[in-house]
Amino acid sequence: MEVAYLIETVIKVVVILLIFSALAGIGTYFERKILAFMQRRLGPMNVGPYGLLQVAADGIKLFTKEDIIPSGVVAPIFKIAPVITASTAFMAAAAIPFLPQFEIFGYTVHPIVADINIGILYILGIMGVGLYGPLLGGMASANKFSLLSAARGAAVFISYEVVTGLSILAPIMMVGSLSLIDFNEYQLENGWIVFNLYGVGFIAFILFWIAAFAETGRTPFHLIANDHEIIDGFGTEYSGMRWGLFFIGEYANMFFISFVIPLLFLGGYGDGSILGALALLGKVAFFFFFFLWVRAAWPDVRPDQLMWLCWKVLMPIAVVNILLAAIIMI
Amino acid sequence: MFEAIAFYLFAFLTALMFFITVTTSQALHALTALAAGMIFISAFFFILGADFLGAVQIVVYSGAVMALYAFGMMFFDTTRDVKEKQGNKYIIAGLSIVSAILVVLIFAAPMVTDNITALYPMTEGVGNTQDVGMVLFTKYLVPFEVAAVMLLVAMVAGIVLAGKKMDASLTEMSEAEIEEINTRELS
Amino acid sequence: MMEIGLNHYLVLSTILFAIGLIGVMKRRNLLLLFFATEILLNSVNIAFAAISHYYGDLTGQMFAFFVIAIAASEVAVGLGLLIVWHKRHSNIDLDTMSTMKG
Amino acid sequence: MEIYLYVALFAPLVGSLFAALFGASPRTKIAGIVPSLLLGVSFIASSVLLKHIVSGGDIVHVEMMTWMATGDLYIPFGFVVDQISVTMMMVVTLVSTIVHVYAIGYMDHDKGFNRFFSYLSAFVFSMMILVMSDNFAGLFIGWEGVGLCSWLLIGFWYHKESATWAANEAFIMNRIADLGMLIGIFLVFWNTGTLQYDGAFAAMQNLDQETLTWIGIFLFIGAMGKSAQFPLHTWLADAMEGPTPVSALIHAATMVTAGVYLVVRSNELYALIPHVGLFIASLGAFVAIFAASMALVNRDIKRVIAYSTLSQLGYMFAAAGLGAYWVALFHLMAHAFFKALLFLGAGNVMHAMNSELDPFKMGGLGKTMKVSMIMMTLASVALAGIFPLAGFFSKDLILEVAFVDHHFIIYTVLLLTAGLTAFYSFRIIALIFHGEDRHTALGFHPHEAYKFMLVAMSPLLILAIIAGFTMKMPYFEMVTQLLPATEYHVHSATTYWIMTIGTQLFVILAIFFAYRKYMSKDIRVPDGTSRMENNFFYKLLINQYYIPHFYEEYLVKPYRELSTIFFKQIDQKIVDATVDGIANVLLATGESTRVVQSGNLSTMLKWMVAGMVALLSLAVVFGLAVKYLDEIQAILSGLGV
Repeated sequence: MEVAYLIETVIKVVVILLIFSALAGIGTYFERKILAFMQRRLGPMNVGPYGLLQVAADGIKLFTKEDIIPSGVVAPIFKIAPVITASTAFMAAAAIPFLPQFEIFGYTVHPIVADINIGILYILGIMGVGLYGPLLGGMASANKFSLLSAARGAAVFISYEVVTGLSILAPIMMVGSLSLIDFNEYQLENGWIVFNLYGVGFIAFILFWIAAFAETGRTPFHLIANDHEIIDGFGTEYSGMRWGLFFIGEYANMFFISFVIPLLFLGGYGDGSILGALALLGKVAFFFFFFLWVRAAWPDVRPDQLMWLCWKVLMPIAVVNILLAAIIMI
Repeated sequence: MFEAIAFYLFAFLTALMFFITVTTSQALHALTALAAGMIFISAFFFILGADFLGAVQIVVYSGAVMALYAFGMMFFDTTRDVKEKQGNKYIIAGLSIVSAILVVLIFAAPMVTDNITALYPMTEGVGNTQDVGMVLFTKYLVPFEVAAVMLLVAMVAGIVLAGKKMDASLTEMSEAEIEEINTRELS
Repeated sequence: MMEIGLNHYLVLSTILFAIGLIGVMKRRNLLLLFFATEILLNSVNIAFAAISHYYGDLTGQMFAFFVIAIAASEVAVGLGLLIVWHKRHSNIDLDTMSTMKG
Repeated sequence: MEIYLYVALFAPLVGSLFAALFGASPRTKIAGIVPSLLLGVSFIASSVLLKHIVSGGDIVHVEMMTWMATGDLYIPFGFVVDQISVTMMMVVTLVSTIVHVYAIGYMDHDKGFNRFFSYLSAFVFSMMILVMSDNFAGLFIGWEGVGLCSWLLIGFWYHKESATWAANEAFIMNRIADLGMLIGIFLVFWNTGTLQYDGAFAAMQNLDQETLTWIGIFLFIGAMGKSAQFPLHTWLADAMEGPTPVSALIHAATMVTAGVYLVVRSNELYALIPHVGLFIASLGAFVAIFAASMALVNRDIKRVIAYSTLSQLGYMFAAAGLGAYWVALFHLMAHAFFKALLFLGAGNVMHAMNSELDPFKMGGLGKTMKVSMIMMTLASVALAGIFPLAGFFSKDLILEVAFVDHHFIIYTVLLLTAGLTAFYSFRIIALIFHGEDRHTALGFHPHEAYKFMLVAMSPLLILAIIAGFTMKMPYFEMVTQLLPATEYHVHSATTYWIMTIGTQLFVILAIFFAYRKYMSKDIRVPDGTSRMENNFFYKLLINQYYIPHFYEEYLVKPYRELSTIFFKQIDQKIVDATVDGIANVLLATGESTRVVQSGNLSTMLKWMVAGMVALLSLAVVFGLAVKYLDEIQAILSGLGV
């Protein structure tokens, strides 16, 4: 039993790693294509049919490019930083139930690496640790822009972690558990959390969604690596595969957040049937698409606007929301 | 088996990280090592079944405390070498080790005499989070609220200290200088 | 050897505490001194959690929570003070703080 | 009725606090007017209570709140308005209202105007507590309160050395007496278990004679201090350093009569111990003639009136001591009116003469100060006891009491004193208002006081005239519901008429003698050269029988020398040396260890860890010692320890 459990876990880990690495690559393709369509361009089209092999070409380029360690950096930290980003992104995946459990060859598979009973807290914590990638990368680089990016990153992450934490408190109070599987069960019985509790769930959902943009560092909150201000921020001095790891981490994060949002608020995989699994994938696809859509549609905000939004708008709303939830539940 | 392996692995890693933290002359190394050590410590908490404490350890220490320290480092421009005068190493090490051993002796003393009884025993069949919640909001409600107030006070203090005008000492200034500051503030 | 008991954790906690004390006494840079105090707090937390586990009593965990809370407030106030000091004296070296001289 | 009680009690306090609000600000009329109005309110409330009591209403007794409750001791803030206290309340509120109004004019130019009214109203409040309290503890609070206010007011012009000296003298002498009073109160509580008047006096009926005697003596010692009886009398004359309204209110009409009030209030006690009563009466008679004799030659009008007050207090004590409590209280009331009037008149004179007090330097002031002259003359007539003014009724009654009780020595002494009283009263009247105009030569320009001051004094004048024949019988009927209703009548009508007319003739003779002697045109300002001034008796009297001198020489000086010895030998050489030694040791230790405080935090941290190691080692050692206690003891016993 224990050996089987071990093997299963290893297999799951490997599968998740592979799938999401690949997804990160394909994600870039989708992003370019979708942005291109929205901007009346063609996007990648030369490598392979519809430019599909562009992903592979990019991968080869990244892997084979020379790994430059500039002088003046703090070498060990400089080397570790991208790994942190990538690995935390995948570590967060350990507590996410990607699909309902299913049977294969008479063996029940739980598509979750570890069903720990503090799943949400764990995800939040790991997302918090994800901050160290940009932070250490920026501080270790011998570059003022990188340092600025690190400072911005730290500020944004700390601030929006508050909003994230507060916004999911109300759903946690409804469910009474920190496990994502329990969330799914609850929503199966009581309907989606978005529509629960006279709009409290909806407000929490919106807040979490907004915070998700900041947590992943996507437009319109793309200021820790804002091209027109601070070049590539913490990534300025990186090249080759190290830069690629940052890249994979960012896209993996986007996918995980896209999983977490429906799991938390939109009913997850439902009753566990094939239909439910497909529905979950559909929701994930929508949220991933939404990230790209927003990038095409909206400009970036200034850092001060971002902090203003966090501390003076979102956080008060989140606190009031929690109070409302508590009052209504009483 | 797993538990022993995990314990020794993490014990080694934690000790190593903390050792780096206190000995390295690279401030960034110290920061990274400390953050890593904090995360490794949370591993002990998970091993010990204190899941919630472990999560809190990661969220608070790694997510907030260390990030603040990182801010401080950027602010004070101490991301590289730190020049420090060195004292007598033997005294330092000797004192620390002796005191540590004494602390262990004192910790161990009640266990030798078996004087400890579980005041708030863990409930069977309930997750650690629930368990913690029960005790925290019943038996330890007052300390919890006091801690909350303390955090609030600390927050206000931090804001005020790091805020404007705190670099100037009003007590050391002349009246004219204070007046000048006030007029500048108004205009 | 393979059975991990309370004493293992206490010894670990002691080792970490000693490391922290070394840091406290050795460091002259205030920021790094703060790091050392964090180590002290964490080492004690391990002992608390271990005792809590082996005696089946939640009090130890509660104490660990409060220690974390104290650490958080300490950072807020301590960093604020450091910033003030740095603004005035442009350094955070412990040896320059000698106005308490008797 | 309770509301009136509270109003009467607390209106002065409100006034005091109101005036105190302006304590630090410059002189404002409002600080004088409001307390005066509030005192008027208090007076009206007292009048309502009086009417209530006179018309046969119940005694008003309230318990405001618990003050002390520990073990067996239960003392409430209780207040009672009965026949005795309502009399005192009327006297206090009436005289103080008038004095307040008068003081608005009198203190017109004083810098401490606001402060003065704060003190004065506070005094009235304390006095009200004193008279209204239903237990000894409350009485003692009021007792100390009036003492404090008296101290504040005597020393009101604190920049004058003599004023502060007089204030301290009064305060210290009163403390000595208050110790006696306190012992008396302790004895009361010790023996009766309560401090409430009714409970205590009821319990006293069962106590043995000796205990009661001690209680009576100690309580009377308190009364002696407050009422300035011999040998604690010297402070009263010196207290005239205070502003004149203060003298009128405190040192004539109210506070000094507190002793009499105490004796009257404790009549049930003193009725049980007649020998103490006789002692009181004898002392009273002695003080009466003793003080009157000193007043004969004094050259300070306020002191003369002060001695006269002393003398009259002696009369009151004589009456009270003989068991004629209602007579004592009646004389107290009548005396309050005309003595306050006399003082206020003296105040007018002082005002006119720029605070000059020597009557020899005045003369002929009657021309410019007609109203004051009439008032003071009438007050003096009342004091002298001429029919039909107030003094006649009360004072004559005291003489009758002494006569009827067959205490003929006391009677003779008091009769003589009556003559002396008439003489010295008209001596100063003659010197001030009649005879040659001596002040113009000395550069004074006297003027009459403000109109409203005179108007304010007029109620006193009216009362001084009519208090006797209109009030005596209603008063008697009212007050004897509580006090022993002994009627004092000389049985033989012939004797009565001979006594009365004889007394009157004696007094009138004394008045004429005074006028004849002091209105002559060739009277000069005494400069110590005349034959009379070198007379032995004159010297004895002007030096107050050398009693202050005696105190100074045989009490103060030895005490001072003793203190000096103690200061030099014990305080400096032993106590100071010890304290300094300790301080020096600490200082030396600090100096030698200050190197540790290098100001370097890192070093401090190391020291901290070293200290922690030491403490932890101690903890471990002790822990081990406790754990292996048995083994250690076995080893020690093996070693033969």
